[in-house]
Amino acid sequence: MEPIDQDLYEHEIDLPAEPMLLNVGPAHPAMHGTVRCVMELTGESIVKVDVQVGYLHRGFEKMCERGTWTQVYPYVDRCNYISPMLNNVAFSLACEKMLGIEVPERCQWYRMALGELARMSDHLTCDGAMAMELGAFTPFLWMIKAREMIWDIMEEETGARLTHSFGRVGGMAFPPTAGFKETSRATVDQILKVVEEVERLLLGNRIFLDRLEGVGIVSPEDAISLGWTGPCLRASGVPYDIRKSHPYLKYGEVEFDVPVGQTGDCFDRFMVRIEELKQSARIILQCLERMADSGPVNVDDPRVTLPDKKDVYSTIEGTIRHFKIVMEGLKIPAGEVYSYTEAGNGELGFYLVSDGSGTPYRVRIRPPCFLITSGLERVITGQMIADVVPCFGSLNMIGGECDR
Amino acid sequence: MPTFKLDDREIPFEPGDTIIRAARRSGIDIPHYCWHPGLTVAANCRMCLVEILPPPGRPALSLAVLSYDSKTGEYVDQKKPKLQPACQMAVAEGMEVKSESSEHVDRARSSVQELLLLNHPVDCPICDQAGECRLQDYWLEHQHKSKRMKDEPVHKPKGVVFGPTIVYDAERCIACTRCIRFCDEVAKDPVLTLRERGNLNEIAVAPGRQLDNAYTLMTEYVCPVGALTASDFRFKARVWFLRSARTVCQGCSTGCNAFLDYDPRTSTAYRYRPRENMAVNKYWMCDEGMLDYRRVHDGRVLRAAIDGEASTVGVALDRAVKLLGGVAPDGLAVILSAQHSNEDNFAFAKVARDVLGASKFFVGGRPPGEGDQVLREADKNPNTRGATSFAGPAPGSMKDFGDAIAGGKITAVFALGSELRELEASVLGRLGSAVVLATHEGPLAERAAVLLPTSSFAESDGTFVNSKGMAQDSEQALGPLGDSRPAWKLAAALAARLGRDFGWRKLADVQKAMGPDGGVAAERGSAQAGAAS
Amino acid sequence: MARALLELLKKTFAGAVLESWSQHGDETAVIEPSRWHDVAAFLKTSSESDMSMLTDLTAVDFPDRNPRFEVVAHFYSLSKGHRVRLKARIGDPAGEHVHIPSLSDLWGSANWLERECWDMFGVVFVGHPDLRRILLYPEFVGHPLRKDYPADRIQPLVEYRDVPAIDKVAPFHHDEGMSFGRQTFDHIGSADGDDPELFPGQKAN
Amino acid sequence: MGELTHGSDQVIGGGASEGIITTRAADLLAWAQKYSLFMYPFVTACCGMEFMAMSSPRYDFSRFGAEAPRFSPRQADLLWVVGTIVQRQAPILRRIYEQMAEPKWVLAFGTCASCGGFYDNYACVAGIDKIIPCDVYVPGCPPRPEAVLDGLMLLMDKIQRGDKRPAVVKPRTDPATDNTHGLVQVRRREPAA
Repeated sequence: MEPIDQDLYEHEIDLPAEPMLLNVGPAHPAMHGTVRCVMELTGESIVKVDVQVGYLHRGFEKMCERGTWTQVYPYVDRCNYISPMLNNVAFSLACEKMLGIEVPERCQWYRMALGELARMSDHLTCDGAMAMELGAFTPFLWMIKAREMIWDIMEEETGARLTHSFGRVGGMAFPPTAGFKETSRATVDQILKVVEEVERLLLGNRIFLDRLEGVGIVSPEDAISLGWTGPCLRASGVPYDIRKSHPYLKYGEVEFDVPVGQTGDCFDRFMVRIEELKQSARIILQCLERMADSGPVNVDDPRVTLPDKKDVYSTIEGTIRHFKIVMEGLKIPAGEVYSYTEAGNGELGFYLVSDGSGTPYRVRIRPPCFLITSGLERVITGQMIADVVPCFGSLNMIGGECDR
Repeated sequence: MPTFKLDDREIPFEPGDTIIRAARRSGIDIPHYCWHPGLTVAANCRMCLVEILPPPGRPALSLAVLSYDSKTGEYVDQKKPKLQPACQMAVAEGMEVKSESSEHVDRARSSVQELLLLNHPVDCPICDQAGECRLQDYWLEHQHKSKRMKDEPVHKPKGVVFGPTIVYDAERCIACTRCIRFCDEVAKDPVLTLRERGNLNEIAVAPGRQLDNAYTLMTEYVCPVGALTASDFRFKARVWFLRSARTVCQGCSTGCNAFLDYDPRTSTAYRYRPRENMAVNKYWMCDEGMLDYRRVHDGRVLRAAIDGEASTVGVALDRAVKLLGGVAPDGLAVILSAQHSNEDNFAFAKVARDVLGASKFFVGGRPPGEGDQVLREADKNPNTRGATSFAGPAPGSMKDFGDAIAGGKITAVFALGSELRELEASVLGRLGSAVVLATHEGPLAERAAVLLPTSSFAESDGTFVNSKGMAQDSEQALGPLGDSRPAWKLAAALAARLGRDFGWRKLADVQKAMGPDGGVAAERGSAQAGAAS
Repeated sequence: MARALLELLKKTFAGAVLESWSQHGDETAVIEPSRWHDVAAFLKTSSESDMSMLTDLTAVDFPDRNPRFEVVAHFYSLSKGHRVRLKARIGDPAGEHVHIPSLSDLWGSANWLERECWDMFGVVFVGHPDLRRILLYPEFVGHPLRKDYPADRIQPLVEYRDVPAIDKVAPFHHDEGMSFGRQTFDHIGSADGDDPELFPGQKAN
Repeated sequence: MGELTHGSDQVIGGGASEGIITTRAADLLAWAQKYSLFMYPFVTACCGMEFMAMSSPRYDFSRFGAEAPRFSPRQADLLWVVGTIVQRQAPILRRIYEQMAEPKWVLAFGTCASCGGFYDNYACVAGIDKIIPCDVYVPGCPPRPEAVLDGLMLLMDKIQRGDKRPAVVKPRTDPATDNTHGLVQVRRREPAA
């Protein structure tokens, strides 16, 4: 169905209109508090946009150069604060790639399960917020309710609801809890129910569809040239998912599909996320199936992982090992690496440079959001003011990740 | 130059070199405890064992060993090559040595390490050596296995006081005998020895003696583990919080090269460590020098003063200008300081000569003390030669200065530093107006009409000329303490207020004014950086 | 696969590829800065490489090297599925003359990435449409990710109130628990520098 | 300072049994104010996620009459500063604070807003009170919703008491081991005489 507001642009008939400057954000509810758009309008349609980010630049990369490698985790946690676990895993993988070690199978399944849960919370939040900004408040409340269930699991596993610095180089901070599998299975079912409800609530809704369909279309060429990845790229019809094309952890061994959009409009971006929720659920169930109930979670490498506390207190070897890792920080051999994983918004890359000491020399975070937001200008130019909200919402801009 | 192969790498060596020494010269560190480049070879720690391939056509030296097969639970006969200590084995042309690349060597080192840690106490959290301890480093590099012994470790005396400066912990000791050899060979005071046998042996002081020669702290320095600790540094700081600056010891005119370890958070100096320089101090320093770092903080002048009343530097400078502006040049005595760097003395002397027109120059400094044949000089000033070279053709001695004052020829004194060498302070009794730029308290500082705080060697870069006439650079460690400024800067400010601005704002400006040779006829000391092992 | 790519680069740009190596499965080629744009364009257009995506572009600061900065770009080919890392070494130890051609005409993503690189490191991308600060505000002086920029030197836009002391911060030293990485050059106050008390109304040059 | 006094001493609507309400106008006003806080959520960072959770049904802070968000500072009287404030954001925050009409209160949501947290660097403001006065600090990175509710109740209590001094939400101690709240006393066995 062709949306009505698409068949006529005001600037096609020349009205005697002076171009007018409209400033949206950063302290604007639709801009998530951290982006500023200066738009030049004729009538209601946008002629020129200047998108300004950086209202949440917290100097992560500088701070990472001051601590040990392990002390980087809190920062990557707060980088993408909707799916911190994915960042934790990504950074761990980067360091392990540099050290040339591989974590035990159990840990890999565990990381996948937690990561996919985090991805679900990411997509839930994004779609929920998007719906809310379009005036549908109920789906938002339901999806946040679903997200709370995920956060309960996270809290059970890691001790923190949101920013759990749970990853470690060479493993995880703790092994899975006893009830992890049951709770996760139960939760996944409930979340899928919520998703169904939301679909029933929204997908028949004329207003909702009219505001999304055909709005903010991005061609595959544009998306690729802009360096878009993740749901936004897939919504434009490019089936690029790192979990499929460059499988890491155990993603090569699980079954899941990569949802792809057709037109690349806001609706596709919305639906791709909805679909990925279901795929993540599939992956999680498989992970829980394959994950062993016992066995080591951390690699036993004295350079990397801490010894048992009882060894630390009773034997000199344990004390030295603990001391070396805690006081001097674990040493990563000099060199550089670019490691990439599929995070909530797409390719999350870590470009690490080490000089062999216990302190990172350079930690470059390649944020998917940053490049996606850079496309916002191209997306909303030529649209109406009212379309800015769904377009921006559908990009899922995470301030912390975009500005770091 | 002849070469030999170490892990398939060609290493040049000089005739008579041992493997470890040749390797060290080309920057390869073969793990070792008991060997020290400045001491004789003991070869008792067995950490530096290497595998030496037999010459072509000759059978390998091999040992028959029983090795335990964990699968069958049987002991099986095996042959393994006889390893040689790299610290004792002389190198021969074309010799092939395997160190890192031989699994036998790996196993040997791992076993040695395990043996040494067998009875080691769990002390890292309370040990001053932690962070710079060989046991820790080599565990990570060569053993990295956890403890197998389930038995109670042997207990030995802890906290044994060896002397005024050294405390000994027998449980941490690995009996490498470095300290014993040091006392015999370098300090020439064989007061330490090893007693008991096996896992009971420990270092002991000769009966009726205590470890109190002039080089006791070196025993702590050569100790590769935390067995010997200096009572001065004990429990003061954690070494991983410290930073090091390459400085020159201020204790005497030998000018030993030293690392000054300081804490950047609190800008506090904590200790000296000797810095290897074969031309000056080899690997060593004396106790006096090692403890001289305290003068960075002790007895410092940190505030300006006018007639004993505390004041600000700006006001004091104006007052100094008033005083010095009025004096007749021939009534003005200028005292340079053998405690300050060339830059300071140069700037100070230049201001005195060109701006104040002074002609009477003297060189002050700390009174002479005890010297010996090893390192210590009687002249306890780091820069006597440098300062003297700036004091003009015929600098007067301190005695002349005393006479001149007694003769009333001197109406005003413009002094850098506050010490008068052997001259006793009483002669200053009827001294007119004195402007003193001082780092430490002292006779001149007490009697100064205007006292300006100068920063110590640790607070700015500088060059010092030792008794051999070598000019050596010293790095800045801390920022200027209190209100103090580098002396060259105060001198420059003084000149500027007297209407003659030399434009010295950075140390580089002063050094430019000093000319390429640094203003002194002295050969540049080539300081090899890097701590002695 | 990407090894072959390195060979191809070396073949095509004989003089321009200064070094090339593979580590941890990443292929790296160090490019002569003047040919930066040519090589990138070749990577994009040639059928063997077909680098459709500029995934990342950043820089690394080595204060004691000359040239001082390394500009690092990562490319990815959707069709071939291979990646390559290009490097160029530019800039003198003083942090001046940091110039390199812009890639913004080849990939849209280069636009913001290069703006960020300029903002953080002061790398000038010649031919960039608008090289403004992106993460920091225009009033900001200096480039924070350079090693010689003290991590905690702030440049506030609004002047601070004087805050009544209330017990909300644990009594830690501000550097407590941080390792004193040699990266922080700001731990000693220099003996040089301007000193208004000694030289009133003058600034050190 | 910072502790939640259990119930304030003013009696609102006392003596209603006689059919008359006796109180002081100020108290009545404060009582009205504390139950109708119109809030301006200044959401920038991670804490915003917890803020969503706060407003969502599970920890629903509309129970305290504080749910109505007003995205115009002129209509708001409680400014939630949720998340890190960086130097670039600072002028905007202050502008918004200045635009709010008296009476107005500020609640610092999370460690970053309270003291800057672990962003001790060139980009961040070490606590919003460097820029604007702040009434209640809620530490935590991010704080649990319970802590935030605690902070909200603390603020309401301060409004009622007309107390303008800044306050910090102190960590709640386990009632079983703590007797200062007079909640639960674990009985310890008497030592044998």
